[in-house]
Amino acid sequence: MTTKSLKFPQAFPRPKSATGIWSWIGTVDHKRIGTMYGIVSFIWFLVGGLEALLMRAQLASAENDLIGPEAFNQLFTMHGTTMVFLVIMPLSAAFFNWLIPLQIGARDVAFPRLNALSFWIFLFGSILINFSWVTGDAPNGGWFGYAPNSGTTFNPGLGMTYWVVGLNVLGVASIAAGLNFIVTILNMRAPGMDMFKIPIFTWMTLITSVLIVLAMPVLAVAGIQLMTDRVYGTHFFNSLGGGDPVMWQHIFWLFGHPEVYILILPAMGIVSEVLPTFARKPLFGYPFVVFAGAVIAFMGWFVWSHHMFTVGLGPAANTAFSISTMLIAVPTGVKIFNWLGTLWGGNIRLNTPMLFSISFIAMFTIGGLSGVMHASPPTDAQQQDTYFIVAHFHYVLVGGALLGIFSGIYFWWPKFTGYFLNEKLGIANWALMMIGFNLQFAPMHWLGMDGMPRRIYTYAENMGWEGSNLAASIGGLILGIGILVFIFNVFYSKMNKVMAGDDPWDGRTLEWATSSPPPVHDFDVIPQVQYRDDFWFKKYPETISEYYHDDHDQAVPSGAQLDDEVEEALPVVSGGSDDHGHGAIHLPDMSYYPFILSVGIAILGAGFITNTYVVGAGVPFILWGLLGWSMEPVNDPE
Amino acid sequence: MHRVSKLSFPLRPALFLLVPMAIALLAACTPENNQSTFGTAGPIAKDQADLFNFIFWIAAVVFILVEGAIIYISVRYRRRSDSDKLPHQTHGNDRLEITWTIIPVLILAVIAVPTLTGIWEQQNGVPDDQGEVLNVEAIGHQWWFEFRYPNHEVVTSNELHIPVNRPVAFKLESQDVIHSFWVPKIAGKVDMVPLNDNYMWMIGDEVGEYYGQCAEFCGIAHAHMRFRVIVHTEEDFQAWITGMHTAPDAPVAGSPEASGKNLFAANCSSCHSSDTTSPGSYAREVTSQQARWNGWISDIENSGIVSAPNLTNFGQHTTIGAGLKDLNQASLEQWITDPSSIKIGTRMQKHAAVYDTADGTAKLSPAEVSDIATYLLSLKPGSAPAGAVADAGGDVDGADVFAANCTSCHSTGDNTVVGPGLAGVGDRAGSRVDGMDATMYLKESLTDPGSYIVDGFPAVMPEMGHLGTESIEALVTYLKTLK
Amino acid sequence: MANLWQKLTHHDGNGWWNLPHGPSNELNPPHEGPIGGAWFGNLWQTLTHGGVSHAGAGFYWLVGFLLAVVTLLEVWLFTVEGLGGWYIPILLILSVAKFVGVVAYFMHLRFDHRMFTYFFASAMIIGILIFTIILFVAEHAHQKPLF
Amino acid sequence: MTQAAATEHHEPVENTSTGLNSRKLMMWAFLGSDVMFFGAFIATYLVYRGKSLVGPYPSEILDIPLTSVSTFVLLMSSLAMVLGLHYVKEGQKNKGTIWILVVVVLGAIFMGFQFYEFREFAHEGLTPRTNIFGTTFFILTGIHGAHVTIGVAWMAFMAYGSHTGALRKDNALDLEIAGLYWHFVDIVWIVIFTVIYLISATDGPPPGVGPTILH
Repeated sequence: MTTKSLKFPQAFPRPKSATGIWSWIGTVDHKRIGTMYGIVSFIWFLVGGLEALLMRAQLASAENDLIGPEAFNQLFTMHGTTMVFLVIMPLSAAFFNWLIPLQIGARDVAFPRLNALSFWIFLFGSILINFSWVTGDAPNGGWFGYAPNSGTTFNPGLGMTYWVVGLNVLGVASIAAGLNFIVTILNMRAPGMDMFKIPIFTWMTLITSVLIVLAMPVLAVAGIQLMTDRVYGTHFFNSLGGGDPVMWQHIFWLFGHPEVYILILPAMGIVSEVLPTFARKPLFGYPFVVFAGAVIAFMGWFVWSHHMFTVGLGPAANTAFSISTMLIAVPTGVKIFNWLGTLWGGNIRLNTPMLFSISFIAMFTIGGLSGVMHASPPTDAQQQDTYFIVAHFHYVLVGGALLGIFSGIYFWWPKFTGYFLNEKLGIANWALMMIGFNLQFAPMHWLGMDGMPRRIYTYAENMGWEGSNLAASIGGLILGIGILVFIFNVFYSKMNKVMAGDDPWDGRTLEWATSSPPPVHDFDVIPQVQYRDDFWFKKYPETISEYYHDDHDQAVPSGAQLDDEVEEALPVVSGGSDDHGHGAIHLPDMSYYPFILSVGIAILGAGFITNTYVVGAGVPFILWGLLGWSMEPVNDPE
Repeated sequence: MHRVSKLSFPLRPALFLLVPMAIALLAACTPENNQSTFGTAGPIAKDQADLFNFIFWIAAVVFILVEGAIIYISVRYRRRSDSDKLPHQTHGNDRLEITWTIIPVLILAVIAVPTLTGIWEQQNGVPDDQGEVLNVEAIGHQWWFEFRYPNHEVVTSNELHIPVNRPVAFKLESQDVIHSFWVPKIAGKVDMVPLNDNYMWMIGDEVGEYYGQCAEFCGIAHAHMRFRVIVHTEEDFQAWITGMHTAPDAPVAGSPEASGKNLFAANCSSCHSSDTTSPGSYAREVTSQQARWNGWISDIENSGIVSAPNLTNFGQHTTIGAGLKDLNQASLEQWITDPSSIKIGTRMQKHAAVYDTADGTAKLSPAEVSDIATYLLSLKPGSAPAGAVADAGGDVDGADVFAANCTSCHSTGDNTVVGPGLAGVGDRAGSRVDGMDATMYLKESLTDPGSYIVDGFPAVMPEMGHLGTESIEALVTYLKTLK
Repeated sequence: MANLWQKLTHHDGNGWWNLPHGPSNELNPPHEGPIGGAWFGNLWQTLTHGGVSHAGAGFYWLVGFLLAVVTLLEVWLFTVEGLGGWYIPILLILSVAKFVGVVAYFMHLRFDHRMFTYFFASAMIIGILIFTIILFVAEHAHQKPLF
Repeated sequence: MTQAAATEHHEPVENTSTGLNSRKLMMWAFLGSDVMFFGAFIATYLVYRGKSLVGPYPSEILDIPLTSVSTFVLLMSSLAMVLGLHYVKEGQKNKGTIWILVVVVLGAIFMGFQFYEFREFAHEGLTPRTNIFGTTFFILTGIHGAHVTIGVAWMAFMAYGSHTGALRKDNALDLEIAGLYWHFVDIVWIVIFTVIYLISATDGPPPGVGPTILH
């Protein structure tokens, strides 16, 4: 069949080479994109960590004048922004990229070029925000950007413009990635893998992606409004022109609270993979963990005003949001108990990933409990905007999300690279991180209860805060050393390779079924899935009946349907990527257009910071990218 | 199949978790700390601390159970020897799931009850049975607090005086950015949000001096935006109110105080009022503060004026720089010379003409600084009865009237403060309106300023009729002499 | 109850929230269509040649005509005096009708796979809930003036 | 069939886990995302409705008859869109091309109306900086206008494709996806027309606006 299609003149030949810089710029391989996400966001992690250490150095003693207030404000603004948008979200995205196709038995994501676009936009957006350091005008209005302090009246520099434009650019990347993973997970599953057979990490990715897709537009709106306020003098949040600063808080936290779950759910997914593997038991209560995740994601939309208990919304609103906030602790608790149930009676191997995952549960529990304390508005009146809150969310985001991510790094490193990370260094890394982390953030609890507000660059000598602050600063240093040990471990393990084999941990999910590192096409043969944790049950068929029969409610899913509720046998769905039949493996060809399009978007963004003509300069790149992309076939005819 | 690496693990991870915890618990919270939320001095803070303790102990039990379970399970079920034995492959247990869904709900219900009572007790107005309520308007400025007592017509800054065991109702306002009003030992914080006036109430039940601090990030000097709350006995409080209506004694001619007074009038008084003692002066200060704000906001970069703390009876204060340092001659001189050596980012240093120097220090000799400091420290309630200064009889000097009432907004030179500079006003006045000579025009402008606002200036000038005919006459005479 | 429980938690439960398996051209059962009940479904069944998405140009003209009529009605209502408090609710109902008309028929949701409806409806539901709460909170959530 | 054709031009029944086309699924998910986007803007408008401190107020400036016409135009473009898709799916190339062109033209007319309206408002003294009504009105309708512009460009591209024969019966899904976007832009306008124009058209100054804050 010959078909006519539109052709766009190519400025460059389509990239073909498998090595060299151009192979990375043109890549559409989810594994390479995942690697790039990981490396870039780890670099930002070091930057954000350095910012934190500078702040800790400043706060180590009373009346310290190491860093002035302006620099301090820039540091905490960029530390928060960096860690949330440039570290934890993209580090999670690195895992999404690497693992989702592998876990669902696909050869790539649903939209490989869109995936590349997400990464490039993320890269340029992150550079855009951090470029403000070079100009010396870094954002200084807090990662929450409260109006009117973030408006031009009180913040005339360019810093917050960088911030708001950068966030909008990053938002585009996040939404594109979120859409991609939703479709990938729904549409690219291996044959036989229905939704209740997909790995729990994939489930959490799906839920996170839904949250990203629905929450990031709200941030985009807040961002656009603040940006027009700053750049064009509109009045959205300008109290002098009738705009209401509280409205910014509503819109920002309306995004901000789902964002919290965007940060933590992927880590929960990682932990839910690591615990069963190292306990050599299936995840306890799989449907409940999934359901709890979904309930958290839904309820997460209705709790935003707990960030605003002291704003003066009145007793009725505070009551309502207090109750909804407390309720969200229930599904979170369900998850923790299910993890404990998973460990119970297991044959637990305490390797590094497992240590990180167990620590995750322990630390996240602390963060959760302190969270319940300020779910109560009367106690929150004392805790809001104090170091108690700082302690709380670092227990959730460092003790939670980051430990989960490190667990995932140690767990999947053999799969990514083919060799182990050194175990002894790993344990040293873990131990230093745990000691440093707790020494840093536990004292912040009573700093907060002793009345130390957040975001102050110095404090007086007579406040009784010096000891705890010093401890926290030392803890920060130890935590930093722990991270250095990790970096050392990466290089050490690379030079002294201990090869891992395809399935080093006796894994449960499909990614362990392929080689380490996986071939470009992921799977030589797309697996046929029959069970949840299919790979495990194929390895240990004798355990199938144990898992599926030890409760009278449960039925073996294979073969004839034993479930009376299902009216007819499900049609066998055929699998994975766009390849038809079992013949040749076709992967999408490489493409430059995502890169070109993202350059255009970056220039467009920079235009809002500099001047309008630059916005115009971005448009040709965007058109070039879009038109070229839409007329470029996924595969060139052979 | 390739099996797991044979790494052994000698350390029990639990210990690593416990060591920092133990260190942490050793250093318990210290109620005597200045801003501790535990050593409370008022019923609201006490209720909040009690509720915290209640939740804390419930959380502690949950904490011990969960962390204990983690440690127990990790130790009890960890792999011994190299056995790769497969444990029972259980899939879950519905009854357990229901149990650990319902138990947290019940625990949270137990927490919710005192939480909700707390919300409605603390946030729904002052209970009727608490005694006579003192009303205070607290206004957050970048980066200091203004306190107004509308019922007593008293205005002060950075040091809030309240009577013991009497409820104080606050109206919390802000014109610039969001601040948060927080006295940890007496009550939890409530934000001061522009356009959204908030209300809170508190009772101080112990006489003493308490620390307060802005808790919402508000810009460069956020860390230095502090204040003090002084809880008096009822008698002391009434005495303080009376004192705030008593003007200081006039300085002896030729004394450092007298020199300081003149320097203050020349360099400081367009922004700082220091004479809000007489009847009517409260309303004037409220208007002036608004005028200063309008002046600043209409030209932020070049404004020569900005909202500033009221310094009435400043000698009574105990701190300077919004609760930063003890007030004494030395600290005050340091403050006047170079505010940023104590507090970076003050609006005063940015906008006041006297700081318009290369290094930002004041254009004053050390002696002059010392005189101003001496003068300010001498501002304490004097021997004269309240309100006696206004019309002291005899000849009224127009220059004095001008210094006391007009310098907040008008300079005698060409520069604009809020209103126009008045150099040569005597010459201009006669030609402004047909059929009105200079005297008549000036008089009209003073008693009914709305009629003759000069183009391009905000309509904020208050009516000056309250000064009395004699003072107005003297003022007009004085104005006509300005060249 | 037990059934629902099983649907929610079963390993391979084909519960109501489990995502659909079938190919896209599988019809929604008329009585289960996302919009309208049985009578509504049956009525449109007749009008749309049995509920297939290739409903025919005439059908689209009909829907387009009805949408135009509703728009005219809205503009006419604007000129009518004396609706008082009814004005806004009536307009909201009419615009919801237009909204549903476009989404259900022009965008084919009525005839398409239910998954698309789930996608769009879940966003609509969350959006409407939270933005209604925001409107309510912005309007009414203030502290009681003490003086 | 070549591989390119297999991947680019989708068969009616998709070889995916759900049996649904991935791009169409993504378009619906994107529309869900856009619901939140416009929802937040519309909510902002409603929160700020009637809070302008200075004029011009909606009652002084909104031109309902004019906007009714442009609303009607956009609504009819949706009809044209669905007809275009219908004919493309039927393989009637010329009819399809014409109806897609009608969409482009009607979309452009709508943009013209909006441009005219913005210019009129600016002449009468309402800009995004004037007051909170101007701010919320211009940014909301401007963002919608940007969506329309993208849609018009997309449709023009589709019309060109249909004309050259690149858009055919077998890849009508490309047009269907573009159409979903176009219809969505239309339903957003349905809400905007009701909320901003019809409901707010009588809004005057709010009670108790003082002159002291803005000058």
